[in-house]
Amino acid sequence: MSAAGTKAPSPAPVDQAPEHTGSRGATLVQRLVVVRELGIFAALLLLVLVTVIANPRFLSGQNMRDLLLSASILTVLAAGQTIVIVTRNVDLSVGSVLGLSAYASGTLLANAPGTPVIVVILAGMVVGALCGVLNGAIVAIAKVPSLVVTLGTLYAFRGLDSLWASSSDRLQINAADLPASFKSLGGARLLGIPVLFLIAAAVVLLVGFYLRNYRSGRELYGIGSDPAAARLSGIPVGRRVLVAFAVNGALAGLAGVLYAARFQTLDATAGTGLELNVVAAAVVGGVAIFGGSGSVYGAALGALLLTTIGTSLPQLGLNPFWRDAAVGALILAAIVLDRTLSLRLARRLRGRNLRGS
Amino acid sequence: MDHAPAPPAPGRPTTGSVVLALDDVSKNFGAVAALRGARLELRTGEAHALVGENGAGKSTLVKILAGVHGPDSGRLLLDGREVTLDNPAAARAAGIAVIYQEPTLFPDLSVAENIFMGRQPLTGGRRIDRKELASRCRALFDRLGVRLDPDRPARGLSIADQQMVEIAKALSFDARVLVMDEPTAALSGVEVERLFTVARSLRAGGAAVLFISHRFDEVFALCDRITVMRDGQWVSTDPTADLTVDQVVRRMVGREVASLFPKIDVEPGEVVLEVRGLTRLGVFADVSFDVRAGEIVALAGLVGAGRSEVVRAVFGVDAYDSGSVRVSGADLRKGSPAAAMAAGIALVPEDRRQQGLVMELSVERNATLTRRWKLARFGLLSARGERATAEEWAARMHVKAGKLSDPVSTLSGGNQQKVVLAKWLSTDPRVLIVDEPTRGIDVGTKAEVHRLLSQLASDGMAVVMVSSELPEVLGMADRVLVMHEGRLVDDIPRSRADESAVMLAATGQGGTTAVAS
Amino acid sequence: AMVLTTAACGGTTRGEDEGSDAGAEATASADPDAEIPADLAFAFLPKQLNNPYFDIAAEGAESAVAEVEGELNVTGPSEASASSQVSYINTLTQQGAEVILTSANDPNAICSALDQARSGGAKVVTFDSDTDPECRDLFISQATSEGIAQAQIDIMAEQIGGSGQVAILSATANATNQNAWIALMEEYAAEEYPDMEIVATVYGDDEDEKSFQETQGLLQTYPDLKGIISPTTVGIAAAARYLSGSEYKGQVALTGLGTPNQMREFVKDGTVTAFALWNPEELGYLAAYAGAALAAGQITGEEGETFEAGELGEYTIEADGTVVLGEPTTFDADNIDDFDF
Amino acid sequence: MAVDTAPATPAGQAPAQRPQGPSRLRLLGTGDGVITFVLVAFLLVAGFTVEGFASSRNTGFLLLDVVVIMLIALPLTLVIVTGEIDLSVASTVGLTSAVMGQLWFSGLPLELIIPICLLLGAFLGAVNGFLVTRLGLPSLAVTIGTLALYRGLAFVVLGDRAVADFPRSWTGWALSSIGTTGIPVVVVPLLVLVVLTGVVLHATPIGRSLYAMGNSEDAARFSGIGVERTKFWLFVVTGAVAALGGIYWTLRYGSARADNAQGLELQVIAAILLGGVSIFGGSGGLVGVIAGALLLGSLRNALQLVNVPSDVLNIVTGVLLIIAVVTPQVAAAVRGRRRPRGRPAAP
Ligand SMILES: Nc1ncnc2c1ncn2[C@@H]1O[C@H](COP(=O)(O)OP(=O)(O)OP(=O)(O)O)[C@@H](O)[C@H]1O
Ligand SMILES: Nc1ncnc2c1ncn2[C@@H]1O[C@H](COP(=O)(O)OP(=O)(O)OP(=O)(O)O)[C@@H](O)[C@H]1O
Ligand SMILES: [Mg+2]
Ligand SMILES: [Mg+2]
Repeated sequence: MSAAGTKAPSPAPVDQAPEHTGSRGATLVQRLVVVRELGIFAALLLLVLVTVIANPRFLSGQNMRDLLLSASILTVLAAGQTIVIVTRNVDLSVGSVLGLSAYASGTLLANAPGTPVIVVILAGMVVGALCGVLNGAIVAIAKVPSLVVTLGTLYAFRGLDSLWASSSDRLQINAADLPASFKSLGGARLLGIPVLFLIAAAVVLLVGFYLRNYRSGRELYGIGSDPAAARLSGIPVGRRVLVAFAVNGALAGLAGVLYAARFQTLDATAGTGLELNVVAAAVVGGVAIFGGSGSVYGAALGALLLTTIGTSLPQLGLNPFWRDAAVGALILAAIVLDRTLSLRLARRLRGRNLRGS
Repeated sequence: MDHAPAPPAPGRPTTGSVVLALDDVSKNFGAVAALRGARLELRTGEAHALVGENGAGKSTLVKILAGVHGPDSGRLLLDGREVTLDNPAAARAAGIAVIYQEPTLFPDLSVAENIFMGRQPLTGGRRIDRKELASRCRALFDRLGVRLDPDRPARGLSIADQQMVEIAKALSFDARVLVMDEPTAALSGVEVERLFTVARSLRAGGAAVLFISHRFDEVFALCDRITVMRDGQWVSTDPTADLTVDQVVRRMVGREVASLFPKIDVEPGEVVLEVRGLTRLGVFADVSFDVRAGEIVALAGLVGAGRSEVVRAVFGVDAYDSGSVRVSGADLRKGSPAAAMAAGIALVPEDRRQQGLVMELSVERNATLTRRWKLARFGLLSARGERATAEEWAARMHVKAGKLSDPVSTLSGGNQQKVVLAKWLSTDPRVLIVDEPTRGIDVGTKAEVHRLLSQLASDGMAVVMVSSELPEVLGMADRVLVMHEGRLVDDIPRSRADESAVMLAATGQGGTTAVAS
Repeated sequence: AMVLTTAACGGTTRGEDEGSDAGAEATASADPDAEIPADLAFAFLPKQLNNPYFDIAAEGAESAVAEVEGELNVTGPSEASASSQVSYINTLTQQGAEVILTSANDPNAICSALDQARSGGAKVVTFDSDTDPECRDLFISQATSEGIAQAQIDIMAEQIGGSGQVAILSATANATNQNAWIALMEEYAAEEYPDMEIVATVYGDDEDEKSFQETQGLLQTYPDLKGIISPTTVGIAAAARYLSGSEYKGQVALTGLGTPNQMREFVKDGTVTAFALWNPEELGYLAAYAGAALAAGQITGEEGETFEAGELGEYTIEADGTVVLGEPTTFDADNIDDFDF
Repeated sequence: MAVDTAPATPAGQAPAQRPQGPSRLRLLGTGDGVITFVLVAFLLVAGFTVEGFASSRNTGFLLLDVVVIMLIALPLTLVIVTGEIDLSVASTVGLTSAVMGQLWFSGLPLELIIPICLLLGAFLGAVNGFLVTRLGLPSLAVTIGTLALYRGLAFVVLGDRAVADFPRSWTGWALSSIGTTGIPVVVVPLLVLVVLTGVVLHATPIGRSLYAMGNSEDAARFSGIGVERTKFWLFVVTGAVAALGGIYWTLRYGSARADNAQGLELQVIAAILLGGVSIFGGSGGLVGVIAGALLLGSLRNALQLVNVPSDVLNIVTGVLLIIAVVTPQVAAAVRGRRRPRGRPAAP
């Protein structure tokens, strides 16, 4: 017991703590977050610019309105998806939930044409929230990967939807079955801006504000950043994840009602295959697929960008066959850009840890 | 988190009332009995040490206090009343703050948010008050003497800084009971001193501090009483003043421990490892040194000096920008651990959970991972061959494990470290690099590791040892290389190596001796 | 002797077709007076289940099957893909269906599966969308392709005065029917209305949203566009909805193929003046009768044979084993309320 | 699973019993064991109750439907075991099919087209691999991008056309069966690939390193495993095998189209996950995957035979997938709750 027996000397004091610089980090980090969203915004502007040069009518009021209208449903879905992705989960069932909610609200209106619009919206959101709660409960209680669970409910909700449609007397609900008051919502404008888009924008602002400024919102980021640490920090992980899924479901339900108002032809296929677009919008918008970072504003910009591509390609005179390819290339470009930026940030943070070399 | 300055302590309150007590607590993980009738009693205004070998159940006990695990049997008493802590939030509400053995930070969130997660200061509208958040964070850091930007993300913090953030978090609770599970393992001298100052002021303010460490100097310097645990059971609780290190160690181990630093003197042979002008921009620069067969070379320095980065670059896990590495005269391809292994280098990394082991895989798979190609016949592996090799090495390293087919995550920290060593020694390396080989390891195991290193060197292996523990460096090394801020600043032979020489160089005040070439 | 020659011909054209005995049925001779056996097992396999258009066709098939006292099994995939259709055809083969009424998602991909069904004794009647003529016994065409193409061009020409830019909004890029019609439309327009210019063909993939966006794109890209022809029910409905809510309503003409129920609203509000379609119910009805006649041996699928199709009367088989339902109906404000499908 | 139900066991006996209890439970608890058991049970039940299910012709139909799914599942299982994912496989099938059609249309012989297509597939996989391993991007995001890109390129190549005049000798082979067994000929090469993949995954150093990477990439790297290189080549192989799937798909349906196999990726992934492979990597086995693919295929087949509508089929598929991941968790929870009760207080 020689060395341990003699009390080991306490570590010699050193005159200074390791150096860390102060506020430059803050501006750098904030700048990066802004840059991320600015990057997408710049891409969007560039695309619009190119399209306008090729076809000046792109900027016409009608076209802009159409563009915003087209983007609004995807935007609502992307906002909801962001809440879920931030917690290191994903919800692939949103397309099916949208379909279910759209068909439900169509059925409600066809059977009770007098229902006020707000009640229809609430009903759609309730349907969506129920689906979301089911997803969230399985994920949170059984602690199983959400990718698998929602892949399962993607099939199951769609199956329910078409089972419902085929067993009811209305396989397809058409514009003629819907009351005028509801249909007018699809084209309605406020100050020249489509109401559907205003709804989507309100959703984005609300969600964005919540995620940034409320404790439970920040906890969602914490959960996604490190689930084990979240549990040790006393965050009610299961409950938060459940709520995230429920809110996302409710927003998908809302998107379903908007879909009904806009397309007015509702059958069991509404929203099929939408899930990848939604995830793509979020990813393009800088929401990290493994949780913990990204903002709903970015996701909304992503949705707008994807929609703009969809509408501007034909106007650029490009073969419509190029559309999917362009969307794919864009997604890749966005994640590469995002990666490059965050690498640069990491390098600078590391560089500032160590001085002198 | 307005911390009222601690009232001046009127002397040491040695007999405060009991705030928190564990009584006859047991906890099983599957077939492993982590705790069997453990006991603990914390009083107000005391700093209480919990010591025990690796796997004695210290961390498990902490997690029961923290509400992470529920005990299978036994009672938890808070102010004399029995309570059940179902989750970490409940423990926190009861005034128990915990610094876990492994950092639990959110890499994507800012440092300030990490500290105040779930307790961020609010404005009237229940919104987070960001300004207040940053200023409280800064106040905490001032108290700890840390200079960190509250708004930077936790990602990329060094282990030491991560630990400081954890400490700040625990402090911010203003808790009645502060539990620290090996908080100093990654800290350097100054930081440890600061932590102790804070802990003492908390104690003076009437809080109870539970301190877990494998470093006896710290335990004796800080704590009023010491509880010893062995094999999940309570052994003894006594005032520090009545104990010597020897006694504690004997109680922990239940047997005599051989000399801690059994250095065997060896005549160094050929140069095996040559590092020349190794530079990684922003991390380390112009690092050159040689290691001979039979030599133990220690790489010393303050935490964050870049030692780990150097050995990682040598082993090829990290890239480097310029310089070269030669093994037995042959150039080593850069950036390829496989090439390094083929050349006979082995690296026992500093973070065993992240880097050393695949936690979900079994002990045997981990132990044979580095030898998977050698064990294969015609490209195929046989389960029996793997098992036999694993058994042999587990026996040689005295690994304490339930079954070799259990996940290595079920082993205690020290036994995990032995598996890492086994995994690398089984490759029969010419150069063994060990990064913090005894971090978080109990005395008994530590001595075993040291004897092993010494033995290996005397058998002709070249050993590079990165260590933050001065006694270990001085006791084991033939030569001490000292790094400061990414540069190699000194090369001290065993004859001249003493504490002050190493510390002076490490803090950048030593003479910048030209280093071996 | 006639019969033998047919068989031989079948043999030579399928020179490479080893093992498949699908042609064997052709050896049976037609007996126009044969009774339709009771309890025939019919299977109705649309491109996709839960599609309103095919749902109506299924209703037609149902009444025909009831009239011949058979049994009808409506089955099919939930997505319109050839591969899942193959899987359903295989199931029908295994179940021993005697008459298969199907609309192909791909003219070739389901061929081998149909061959196998036929070698198991089933009669295959395609309707709406044909396969390779070799793989089925009969095809029930909703109208001649020429008829469909000409009707749409004529309606459009009437509305825009025979000149100006016109665009086409189609279904998927692979849709057999639409592609055939579009080719014929372009040909016919070039001949009859030289001042009418077909400037673009875009694809809405038979998805409402995509069709909607494509309409919007067309109007942006071609400011002078006078009209849109959408030869698909999904497309025309989406385009009508877009137009009715935009400043182009009444400015840009829209026609194509649509169902009265979907289009009623837009005919009434003036977005659409006229459009065309056959009656899908009659299409399903005729297909079922044709299948029954094949199974009974009244016909073998040769050109010139005739059969009785219940209340629709007598039909004659034309070249390539095709039976044409009739000319498409044109719907406008005057007659649209007489139809409910 | 009724083990450890007797808490009253005398203390002395318990240890003797314990080792076998958990291990038997574990066998049933792993995805492999459960899913294989379920498959066998289902085949037996369906064989006796569903008319026309247990015939050689139906076996052929069933196998033909799952051949491509199983084929692509092989390399994709390895990819998922390493903790990555490739969603672009079905688009690779589509693009290969389109290119194959275009080349055939322009007059090249199939003997030349097939190697070109395989190379193309390998290249498409290499693009994924490059983006994931060199640029360090998350594979989920990357392959959502290439899912759209490759499918889009397929349409760019072949547009709205379908090329269908492939020689009967080739398309006939794709459908022919071994003698009168009803078992398709292609099952033989597939079986070879299954065995090969199984051996690689479970009995070679490469397989070991895949599991290590899937659990902890860092630890694997520190153990001298070339993580990036291995993953890169896995993506390449996945691309090439998907291309093989595309070639087979085109021949089997005799039709090259840009939209071939759209949505197939979800079916393949469903089969893999049903087979007990963790989506997070590091666990699962090939036996389970094969059983999962067969279970999905035969379930659909049997339900179709009894005229269950496709809506219900979708619901069943979805629910099955969820049950497959939830069951082991529930089993573990039940096990965890039982053990302490069954244990003696102190040895
Ligand atoms: N989650 C778990 N699952 C299974 N076994 C566990 C778990 N956590 C701890 N153990 C086991 O419980 C025993 C006590 O471990 P614990 O971590 O409490 O030891 P410790 O005293 O903190 O050791 P160290 O000083 O190495 O940190 C060990 O045998 C360990 O393997
Ligand atoms: N993952 C990382 N990201 C950013 N910076 C890092 C990272 N790891 C280490 N660093 C920084 O690199 C420098 C060198 O760290 P390194 O770990 O090599 O130091 P060390 O001397 O080995 O200390 P330790 O005793 O902690 O191992 C430090 O400033 C550290 O903060
Ligand atoms: Mg511990
Ligand atoms: Mg280090």
